[in-house]
Amino acid sequence: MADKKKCLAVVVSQEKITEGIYSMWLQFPEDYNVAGMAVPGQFISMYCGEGSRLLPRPISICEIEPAQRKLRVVYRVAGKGTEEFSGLEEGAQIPVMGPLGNGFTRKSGKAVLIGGGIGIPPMLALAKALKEEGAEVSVVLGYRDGDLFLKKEFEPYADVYVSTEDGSVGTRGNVIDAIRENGLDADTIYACGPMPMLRGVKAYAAEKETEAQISLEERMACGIGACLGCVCNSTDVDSHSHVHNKRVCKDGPVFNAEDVTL
Amino acid sequence: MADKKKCLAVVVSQEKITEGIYSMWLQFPEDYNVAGMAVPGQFISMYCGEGSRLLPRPISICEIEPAQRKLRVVYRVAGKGTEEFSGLEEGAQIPVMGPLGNGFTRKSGKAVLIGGGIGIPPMLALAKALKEEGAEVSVVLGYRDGDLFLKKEFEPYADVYVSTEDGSVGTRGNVIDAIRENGLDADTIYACGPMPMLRGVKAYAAEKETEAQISLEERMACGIGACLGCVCNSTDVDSHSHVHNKRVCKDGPVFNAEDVTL
Amino acid sequence: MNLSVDFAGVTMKNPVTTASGTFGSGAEYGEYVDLSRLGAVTTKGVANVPWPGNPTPRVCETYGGMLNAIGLQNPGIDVFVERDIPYLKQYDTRIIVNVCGHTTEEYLEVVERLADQDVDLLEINISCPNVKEGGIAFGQNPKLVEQITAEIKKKAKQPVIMKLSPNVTDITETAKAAEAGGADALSLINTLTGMKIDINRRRFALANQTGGMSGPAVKPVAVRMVYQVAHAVKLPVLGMGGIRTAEDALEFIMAGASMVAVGTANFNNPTATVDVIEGIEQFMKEHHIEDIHELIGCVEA
Amino acid sequence: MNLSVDFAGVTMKNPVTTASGTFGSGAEYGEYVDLSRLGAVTTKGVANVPWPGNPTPRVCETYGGMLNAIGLQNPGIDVFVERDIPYLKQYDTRIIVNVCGHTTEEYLEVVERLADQDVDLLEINISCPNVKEGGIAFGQNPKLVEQITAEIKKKAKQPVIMKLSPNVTDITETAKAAEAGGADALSLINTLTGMKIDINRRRFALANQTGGMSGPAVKPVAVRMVYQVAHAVKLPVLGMGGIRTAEDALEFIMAGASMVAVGTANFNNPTATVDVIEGIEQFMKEHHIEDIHELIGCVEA
Ligand SMILES: Cc1cc2nc3c(=O)[nH]c(=O)nc-3n(C[C@H](O)[C@H](O)[C@H](O)COP(=O)(O)OP(=O)(O)OC[C@H]3O[C@@H](n4cnc5c(N)ncnc54)[C@H](O)[C@@H]3O)c2cc1C
Ligand SMILES: Cc1cc2nc3c(=O)[nH]c(=O)nc-3n(C[C@H](O)[C@H](O)[C@H](O)COP(=O)(O)OP(=O)(O)OC[C@H]3O[C@@H](n4cnc5c(N)ncnc54)[C@H](O)[C@@H]3O)c2cc1C
Ligand SMILES: Cc1cc2nc3c(=O)[nH]c(=O)nc-3n(C[C@H](O)[C@H](O)[C@H](O)COP(=O)(O)O)c2cc1C
Ligand SMILES: Cc1cc2nc3c(=O)[nH]c(=O)nc-3n(C[C@H](O)[C@H](O)[C@H](O)COP(=O)(O)O)c2cc1C
Ligand code: FES
Ligand code: FES
Repeated sequence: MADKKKCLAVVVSQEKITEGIYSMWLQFPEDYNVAGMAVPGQFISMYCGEGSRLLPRPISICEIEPAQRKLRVVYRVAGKGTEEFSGLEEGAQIPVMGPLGNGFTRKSGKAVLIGGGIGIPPMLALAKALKEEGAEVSVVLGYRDGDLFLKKEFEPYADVYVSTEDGSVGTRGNVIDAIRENGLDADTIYACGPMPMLRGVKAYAAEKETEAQISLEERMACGIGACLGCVCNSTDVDSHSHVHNKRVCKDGPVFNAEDVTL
Repeated sequence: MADKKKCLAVVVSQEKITEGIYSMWLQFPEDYNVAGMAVPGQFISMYCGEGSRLLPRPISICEIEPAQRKLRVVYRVAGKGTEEFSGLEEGAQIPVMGPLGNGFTRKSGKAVLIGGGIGIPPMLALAKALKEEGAEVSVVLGYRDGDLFLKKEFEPYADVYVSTEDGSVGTRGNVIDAIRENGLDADTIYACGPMPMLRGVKAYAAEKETEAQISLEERMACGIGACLGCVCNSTDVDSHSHVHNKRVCKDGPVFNAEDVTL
Repeated sequence: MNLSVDFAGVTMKNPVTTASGTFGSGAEYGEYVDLSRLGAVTTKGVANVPWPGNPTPRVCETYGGMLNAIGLQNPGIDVFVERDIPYLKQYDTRIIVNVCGHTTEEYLEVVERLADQDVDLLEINISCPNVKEGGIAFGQNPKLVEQITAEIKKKAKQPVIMKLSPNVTDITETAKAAEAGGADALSLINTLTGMKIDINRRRFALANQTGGMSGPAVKPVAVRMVYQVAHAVKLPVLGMGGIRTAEDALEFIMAGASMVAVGTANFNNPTATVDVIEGIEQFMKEHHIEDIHELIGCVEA
Repeated sequence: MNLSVDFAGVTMKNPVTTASGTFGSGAEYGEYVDLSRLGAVTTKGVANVPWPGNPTPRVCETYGGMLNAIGLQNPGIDVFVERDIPYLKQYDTRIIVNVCGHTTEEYLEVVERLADQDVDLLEINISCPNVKEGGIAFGQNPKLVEQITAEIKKKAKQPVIMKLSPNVTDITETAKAAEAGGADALSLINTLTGMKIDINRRRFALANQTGGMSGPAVKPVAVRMVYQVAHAVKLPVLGMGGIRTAEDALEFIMAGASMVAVGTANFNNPTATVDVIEGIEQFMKEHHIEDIHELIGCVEA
C-alpha cells in the first residue's frame, strides 16, 4: 500500500543547547502525524532546502509527543546540511520522511541505557518510554569533557551516570569504565554512540552474557532500504540480502549486538 | 584597481504589479552604494540563493534613488531564478553585482522613448532623468493587451502613448504604428524591448535619419565582459574583440542602432 | 491523450520506469508510490549468485548529485525469481530485469534462468564502474559489447536492452556495436566515474575510492549522449541520468528517448517517478499534444 | 607558511590560477580582485588570427553548472601580444597563455610568436569541444596528442602544459601520450560535452547544439581524472573542474594536483580565486601545515 510519504514539518522551536549542538522541535501535519507513528530508536530523514544537497540527513528521534504531533531532534552541526538546519527559524518548513527503521525493542527488568556524544539524544525518548512501562532505568552518558548537554533531561526518568574523557565529571574514561565503576548490572543494554564505544559495549555485553541492542550509523542515500548504500556486516547470512549485509536504514538502525560484526 | 565588488542588497519592498510581474526596491550598503553609481540603461546581476543556479540574472535598473541608496527593478517571472526572487520578503538579502554595462547617452532636444513588454521598466529611470535635464520627453509603450503595467508611473515625466497588440487601448499594432499614428518626431530615440521591436525601431530610425539607442539582451555568464558569452553582431570590426562581435554586458547593453546588426 | 509507447515490442502504459539500483525490486518504494502507475519497474542488477558488494562507505553526496560504489550487491537470481518477480507481478506494470555478471557465462546463466519467467525485458548492465571484472570493462570496448550482446541474444527469450557507459570517448561506437550484436534497445547513461576526497580525514569519501556519479548534475552529459545515440542507431533508447522533474524527462524524450528512467531523484523525492508522469501529462495538456510520439525526438536543429 | 610551488620550473607564489576562458586576459576581473594575489593568470585561448566564435546563445545554465559554446572567440595573437601581455605585466603574477588552433601549423604560429614574449608558461588547448577542427579532435586521440605535443615542444621557448579532454575512455592514455611527446605539465579537465534542450521552444538551448559543461557539477569527474593522471605520469598536474571553494581546491591538491584553476566559479563570485587562496591558508593554519607540499597528493588509500 502506497500510504507512506515525505511530508513538510514545521519548526516549532530551535535552540542551541551547547556549542555546535542544536535542539529542534518539529510539528507534523494532522493528516500525517509522524510523531504518532514513531518509537524510540527510529530516525527521520531531514532534507535540505538547498538544491545542491539532494540526499537526506538521517537524524534520530530524541523525544516524542504524539498527541501534539511533535518530535524533537538534537543534532550536531557536522557539515553544510546540519548547518542549514541550524539556521531554520520558528515557523520554517522542512521536508521530512519518517519515522524510519526499527526502534529499540523495550524489555522489562533492569535497563542500562548507554549514550556516547551525539548518540545521547535517542536515549532520551527510550528512557522515558521504559520508565513509563515500569522498567528500572539507569543511563550512562559518555562525554568528552564537562559540557554535559542533555544530562539534566534524563534525571526524571533514570539514575544518571557520567563518564568524561578528560575526567572533569563522573568517571574518567569511557562508558564501560563508568558501568564498572558504578557496578551497574542490566537485563538489557541499549546503546548509541561512536563505533569504538559500540565495540566496547558489544564486548562487555558478551562478557556479561547480557542482551545488548545497539544503534548503528552509516552513510545513506534512500533511507528506506532500496539502494543498499548503508549496509553493515551481519554475523549470519541475512534473510533479505542473502549475503552478510544488513541495511542500517531498514533492518536497523537498532540491531542486536550479536547479529552484527562491528 | 580592484575596487568593485559583489555585495548584499536588502529587499526593502516587493510587490506584484500585475500577473507574473514584480516590482522590487533594493537598498545597498553604505560602503557600497550601487544606486549612487547607476545611470539609466545599466543593469544589475542578481544571484540566486539556491546553489543549483549559479549564473547571475541580469535585470535592468528601473528607478534610481542615490541618496536613499535604493534601486528599483521590475521583472517578469520567466523561470526558476526570477521565481525565487519573487518569493523574497521584505528584509531578505540578495547578492547583487553592479551597476553593469553602459547606460543610455542622454541627449537634449526631443526624446522619444520606446519600451516593449518587459523592456518598459528601464525607460522609467531614463524618462525621469531626461525630464529633469529639460529634454522634451515622449514615451511609447507597447503592450500585448490592456494590462498597462507601469504606464501611470511615466505620466509625471512624459507624454505617454500606448500600442496594444489586441487594440484594446491606444494604437492597435506595435510601437512604430503608435509613433506614426501620433506623428511623433524625435531628435533621439531610446528603445528597449523584444528583438522584432528593436528591428522595427532600427529600420524606423534609419528611415527618419534619427539617432537611435537600443538596449539588447543576451544570455550571460560573467556579466562583466570576461567570458564572451553574450556577444551581439557589430556592424564593424569591434576594437576590443577584433571581430564583428560586441559584448552586450560590457560594451552594451545600450548600443547605437547603427553599430549593431540585429 | 496517449502516453503509451511500444518499446522493443513491449507496450508500456507510459514511458517512465525506474533506474536500476535506485529502486530495489520495488518493495520499498511501493510503500510510497503505487507501482501500477509506472510504465515499468527496472530492478536492481541481479547476478547468478548472491554478491556482497563493496565495503562501506558506499555512497556520498556531491554538488547536485551523488557517488555510489554499491558494487552490485544482490541476492542472486534464485531469490530474485522466488521473491521479487512474484512481488512485482501483483502490480499492473512491466518488469525490466537488470542483469550483471563478471563473465559472459555469468550473464548468460542469469539470462537463461529468466527465460521461462514472466518478465518483459532484460537490461544488461555492461557499464557498472564499481566492479573490477565485468561491468564497465565490457562496456568501454565496442568489440566486447558486440560479442556479449550477440551471446546474450542467442539465449534471451525477452527483448534485450544493452545499458551503455558514458565513460567513453564516443558513445555512438558502443551503441553501434550493441546494434550490430543484435540488441533490441539501448539504455543510457549509467554513472560517470567520479571521486570525492574527505579533506579533513585525507581519505577517499568512498571505501572503493571511485564511485559512479548520478543525479541532476550529470543530466547535460546524458541528454547529449541520448541525442547522439538516437541519431546513430535505429534502436529505441531508454534515457536516464539526472531526471528529477517532468521537464528533465521531456528533454530526454525530445532528444530521442522513447522511454526514460528516474533514479537518484527517488532518494530526494520518493514520488519522483509518478510526479514525472503527471508532469508529462500536464505538459501535453498545456501544449495540446495528443500523443507522446509527437514529442519523441522532436527537438529542432 | 609556504604556499609557493615550482610548476614545470616556474615558481608560483601560490598554487592558484584562473581557468582559461573564464577570466579573459584579466582586465575585467582585475576590477574585482587584485591580480597580484594570484599564483598565475591563465588567459583565454588565443589563435594566430582573430576568431569570431560561435553564434549565440553561447551559454546556458545547468543544475550546479553551465554549458558554454563560445567557440574560442579571440582577437588573435597580435592584439594579445600588444594589449593583453602588457596589461598583465603590471601585476606581480605569472602568465599562462592558453593557445588554440585548427591545425598544428596554427598552434605553432602562436607558439613561435610567443617565443620572445615575457610569458611564463603555455597551455595548449587540445580539448575544446566547441570547434569543429582542432580542439577536441586532437585531444581524444593519444597518437595525435603525442604528435602535436612533440611539434610544439620543438618550437616552444616556455614550458608547455597540455590541456586534456575529459571526454575520453581512459584519460591516462592521453596523459601518457602527452608525456611521451615531451610535455612539461598537464592540465585537466577541460569541459565535458553536454546538451540542454529548451522544451518549450523544442530547440537546443545553445545555437551550437552541444556545449562544454563546467562548474561544481563536474567536480567528482575532475578529481577522479586528476588522481588517475597524477598516478600515471611523472608530470606536474594543474587541476580544475568545478572548484568553487578552498575545500574543493584542496580535494584536487590532495588528489595530486600541484596547481589548481578556478573557472566557472568566478561567474558566481568574482573574488572566488582570492577566496580559494585565503581558504587554503586558513586550512593550513588550522591543521598546522607548514608547506603546501605536505598536502599535494596526500590522500591515503
Ligand atoms: C540512523 C542515524 C541517526 C543519526 N542521528 C543523529 C542525531 O540524532 N544527531 C546528530 O547530530 N547526528 C545524527 N546522525 C548523523 C547525521 O546524519 C550526520 O551528522 C548528518 O547527516 C551530517 O550532515 P551534514 O550535511 O551536516 O554533513 P555533510 O558532511 O556535509 O554531509 C554530506 C553527506 O554525508 C552524510 N553524512 C555525513 N555524516 C554522516 C554520518 N555521521 N552518518 C550518516 N550520514 C552522514 C550526510 O547525510 C550527507 O548525505 C545520525 C546518522 C544516522 C545514520
Ligand atoms: C541586460 C538585460 C536586462 C534585463 N532586464 C530585465 C528586466 O528589467 N526585467 C525582466 O523581467 N527581465 C530582464 N531581463 C531578462 C532576465 O535576465 C531573464 O528573464 C532572467 O534572467 C530569467 O531568469 P530565470 O532564472 O527566471 O529563468 P531561467 O530560464 O530559469 O534562466 C536560466 C538562465 O538563462 C538566463 N536567461 C533566461 N532568460 C533570459 C533572457 N531573456 N535574457 C538573458 N538571460 C536569460 C538566466 O539568467 C539564467 O542564467 C534582462 C536581460 C538582460 C540581458
Ligand atoms: C545507488 C545506485 C545503484 C545503482 N545500481 C545500478 C545497477 O545495479 N545496475 C545498473 O545498470 N545501474 C545502476 N545504477 C545506475 C542507474 O541505474 C542510472 O543509470 C544512473 O544512476 C543515472 O541515473 P540517475 O541520475 O537518474 O540516477 C545505480 C545508480 C545508483 C545511484
Ligand atoms: C565560458 C568558458 C570559456 C572557456 N574557454 C576556454 C578556452 O578558451 N580554452 C581552454 O582551454 N578552456 C576553456 N574553458 C574551459 C575552462 O578553462 C575549464 O577547463 C573548465 O571550465 C573547467 O573548470 P571550471 O569548472 O572551474 O570552469 C572555458 C570554460 C568556460 C566556462
Ligand atoms: S540508505 Fe538506501 S538502503 Fe539504506
Ligand atoms: S556575460 Fe561574459 S562577456 Fe558578457
